[in-house]
Amino acid sequence: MNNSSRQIATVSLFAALIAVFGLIPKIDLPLGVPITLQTLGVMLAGALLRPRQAFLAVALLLAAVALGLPLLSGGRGGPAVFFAPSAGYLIGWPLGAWVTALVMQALPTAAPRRAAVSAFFAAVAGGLLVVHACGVVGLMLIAQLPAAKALLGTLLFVPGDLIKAVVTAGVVHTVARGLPDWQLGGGNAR
Amino acid sequence: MLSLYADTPSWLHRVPAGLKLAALAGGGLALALTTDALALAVAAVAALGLLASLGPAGRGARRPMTVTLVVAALLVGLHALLGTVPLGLVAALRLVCTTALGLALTLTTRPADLVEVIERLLQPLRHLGLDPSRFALHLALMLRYTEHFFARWQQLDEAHRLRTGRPGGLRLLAPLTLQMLLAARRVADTLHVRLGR
Amino acid sequence: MTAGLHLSDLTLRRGATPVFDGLTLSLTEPRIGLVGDNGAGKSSLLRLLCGLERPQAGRVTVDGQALAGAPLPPGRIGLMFQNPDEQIIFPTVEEELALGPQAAGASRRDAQAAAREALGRRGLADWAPRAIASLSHGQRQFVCWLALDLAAPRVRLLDEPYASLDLPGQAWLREEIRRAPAQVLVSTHLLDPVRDFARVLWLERGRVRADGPGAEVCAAYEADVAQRVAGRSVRPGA
Amino acid sequence: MTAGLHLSDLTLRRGATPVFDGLTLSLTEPRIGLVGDNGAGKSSLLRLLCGLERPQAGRVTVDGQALAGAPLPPGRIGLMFQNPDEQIIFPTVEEELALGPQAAGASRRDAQAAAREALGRRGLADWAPRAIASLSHGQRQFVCWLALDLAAPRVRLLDEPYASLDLPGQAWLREEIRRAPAQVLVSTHLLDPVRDFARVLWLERGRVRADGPGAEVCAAYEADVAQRVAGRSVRPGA
Ligand SMILES: Nc1ncnc2c1ncn2[C@@H]1O[C@H](COP(=O)(O)OP(=O)(O)OP(=O)(O)O)[C@@H](O)[C@H]1O
Ligand SMILES: Nc1ncnc2c1ncn2[C@@H]1O[C@H](COP(=O)(O)OP(=O)(O)OP(=O)(O)O)[C@@H](O)[C@H]1O
Ligand SMILES: O=C(O)CCCC[C@@H]1SC[C@@H]2NC(=O)N[C@@H]21
Ligand SMILES: [Mg+2]
Ligand SMILES: [Mg+2]
Repeated sequence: MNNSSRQIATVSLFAALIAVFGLIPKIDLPLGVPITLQTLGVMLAGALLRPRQAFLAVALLLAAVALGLPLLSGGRGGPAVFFAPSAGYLIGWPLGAWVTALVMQALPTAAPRRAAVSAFFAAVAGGLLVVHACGVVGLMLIAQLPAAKALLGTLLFVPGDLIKAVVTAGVVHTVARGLPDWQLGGGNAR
Repeated sequence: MLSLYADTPSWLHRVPAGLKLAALAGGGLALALTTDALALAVAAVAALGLLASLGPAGRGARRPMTVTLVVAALLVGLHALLGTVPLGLVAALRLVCTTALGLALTLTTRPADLVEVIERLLQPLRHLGLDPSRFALHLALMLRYTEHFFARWQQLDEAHRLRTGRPGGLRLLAPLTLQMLLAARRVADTLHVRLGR
Repeated sequence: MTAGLHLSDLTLRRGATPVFDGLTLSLTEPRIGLVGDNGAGKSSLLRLLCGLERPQAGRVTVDGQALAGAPLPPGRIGLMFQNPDEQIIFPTVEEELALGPQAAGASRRDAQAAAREALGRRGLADWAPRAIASLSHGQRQFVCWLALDLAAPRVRLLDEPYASLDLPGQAWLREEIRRAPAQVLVSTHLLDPVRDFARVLWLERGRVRADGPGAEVCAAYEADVAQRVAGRSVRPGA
Repeated sequence: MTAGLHLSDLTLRRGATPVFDGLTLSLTEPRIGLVGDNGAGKSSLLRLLCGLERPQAGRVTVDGQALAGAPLPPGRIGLMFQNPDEQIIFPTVEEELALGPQAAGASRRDAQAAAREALGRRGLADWAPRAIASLSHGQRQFVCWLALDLAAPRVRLLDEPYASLDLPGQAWLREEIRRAPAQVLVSTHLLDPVRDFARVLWLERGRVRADGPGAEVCAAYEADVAQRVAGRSVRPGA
């Protein structure tokens, strides 16, 4: 099977997945950074794709957003979103997906249960730690928050993001059973 | 793949895709910048009116729109608990507007037309070494998958309700992801065989 | 109470396509066949009967109870979809089959045991842990029948169940249908399995063109097709 | 250069399932049928031939050119999928049909004109703007054939194209296949359409059980099925 069509099909699929999670509305926090389900899409891309594909999937979504398509939660889009307080997190998404996939590759995925546990840790490493690190830097630079405040603020999202990592593990568990030839950590090779 | 595109003709089908996209992008920006609940309420009524004006072609919007309205109501309720009703109202109205506008676009525009517009917009990027047609294919597929997600979710939910008497709810998230991965494989197969990509 | 399925003065449009216009039918025989050209309305009729389509006018009753949007409890009426991929929800055969018993109140364990037992009885014990995606098309159709059989509804609607089955599988399904303790409606393009049914309906563009014993109706339909093919007035799936 | 399709010493596993083990075949006849039980490997063989499956060992050549991962140009070999929903990408009939000519380099306008022309020639001009989702299953199968015909590859692989077609549609497709200026391989559970083929292969668990003139091979397969059904040794879709 040819890689180019595989690549195109999966990268656009996961960009769409993140977009779909954007239809489930965000919860606005006073910080100017919403709680959104889209990070679940970022984690899933990382857990199910190869690092390059995962990065590209999120980047494709962000490119479409930049072009003005209203694909961020709450129906936001356009270049303006990259100058909002949450911009740091946004930039962190593709990196987070990439790191998640890298960690996934390094962890065992042979049995469905193993794969699920690995997915949880990979999602925490990439989808949580990396994204939040970028987010905190963004808050400091754009919202002019002091580091301590920014760190405290980002803690608000941790419980939700941990739940998302658990959901990611559940989905990976299902995929490992339903599509045994989906190479977890190795991406969509057959 | 499944789609929401309605083949019942409506007046909006005849409006060029570029115009609709520009309107959506402009509208989206305006909505994002507005924090005035009254203005947003007027916009929401207008957007719902737009959907209604599609007549039978708007039928496919009923279910996603109902879901959105319920969610919007929940959102306001949540903010009421936090004591931030105005913030919740703004978010809810924005959600209703953008969903309605987005649905109006997908129901009345063939993705091919939409992607053609974007491909034309991106032509200048050719000088930077980016291949607009490849990017356009990605975008086209992404938009198709978004619809497919919805239609597929409806199908799964239909099967679940029929077989158990209950809606599937969140239990369908993992099966749906699996179905979507399968769909991606099939699309890849089709692209491979039919386009030689 | 009028037992069986009744449609009265039913009008159905799907999107822009008018499908039925004032259809009235009483379906009470234990085995009923449904034949007719592509697009005649066979699937639409089955979907109506289990509440998946809502008519614009008229009413459907199942054992005297009107179908009003909400689906009936699953023990009542079940559908085997034309396309197995529309019916199948879960990733493995065992989980998929367990859904019916679970919906009827069995615990997860018991339901899965019932699923394995049903597979074992048919010599398919090794299918239990298999991923649905790794089955061939015809194999997935078997799974759909087994799932329906395990849910054991009193009325079973089968939408072209023979379409992708191999010859032994067709013989096997005919036998399963013969033995099923339920009312069974089968839509099919393969006429042999319904020729011995007491009643077959021939649908044509949303109307009942013929209604009678299987042998007669199938022969009439075949004669009509032969004439159209000979006259080259075949326009695919109009 | 050896024209036609050649497989030599081919081994294919799909997931954990061994499908072929050392299969060698030369497919050069203009019309070839493929019959056999569910899970015998018919779809897998067709997928191999168009490069969708990569064998673990052995090679496939098309007109002397080895299939090695990279796809052939679309004018060379085309596949009609067993499930129409797997093949169809676009939401309307016109766009779906236009894909083939577009891939061959036609402009969007020309491709859509070609699509409309092909529909018109078959008396289906009104289908052009219809949403695929609003077509019945059999109607979608027609669209798949038309799409393949418009792309006009030199080799056409059809995976159970008759499965959901009505009787007139079956006659129509047989006629279209008869006339197609291409090599055609058809996998099918409906034996009549391949009985008059010069060559039919009967696959059984990944091996060629019989290979010869259609009438003979179909009769042999039917006799075997009859025997198995009589002996109740039917295990569905093993
Ligand atoms: N989802 C839909 N939306 C709109 N129209 C539809 C839809 N599904 C089917 N139709 C139309 O309704 C009519 C009846 O379709 P139906 O699927 O009931 O036919 P069928 O007899 O089952 O055909 P087949 O033998 O091909 O399965 C057809 O004209 C079809 O085009
Ligand atoms: N995606 C897959 N992953 C793993 N195994 C598969 C996959 N698809 C098919 N198989 C297995 O490969 C074998 C051959 O399947 P194939 O689909 O080629 O059969 P077929 O002859 O086309 O059957 P049918 O008549 O039911 O369509 C079967 O045992 C099947 O279970
Ligand atoms: O929509 C945006 O503008 C970006 C939102 C970023 C939200 C961040 S991502 C990590 C953390 N988890 C959440 O649920 N929200 C924040
Ligand atoms: Mg049908
Ligand atoms: Mg097959």
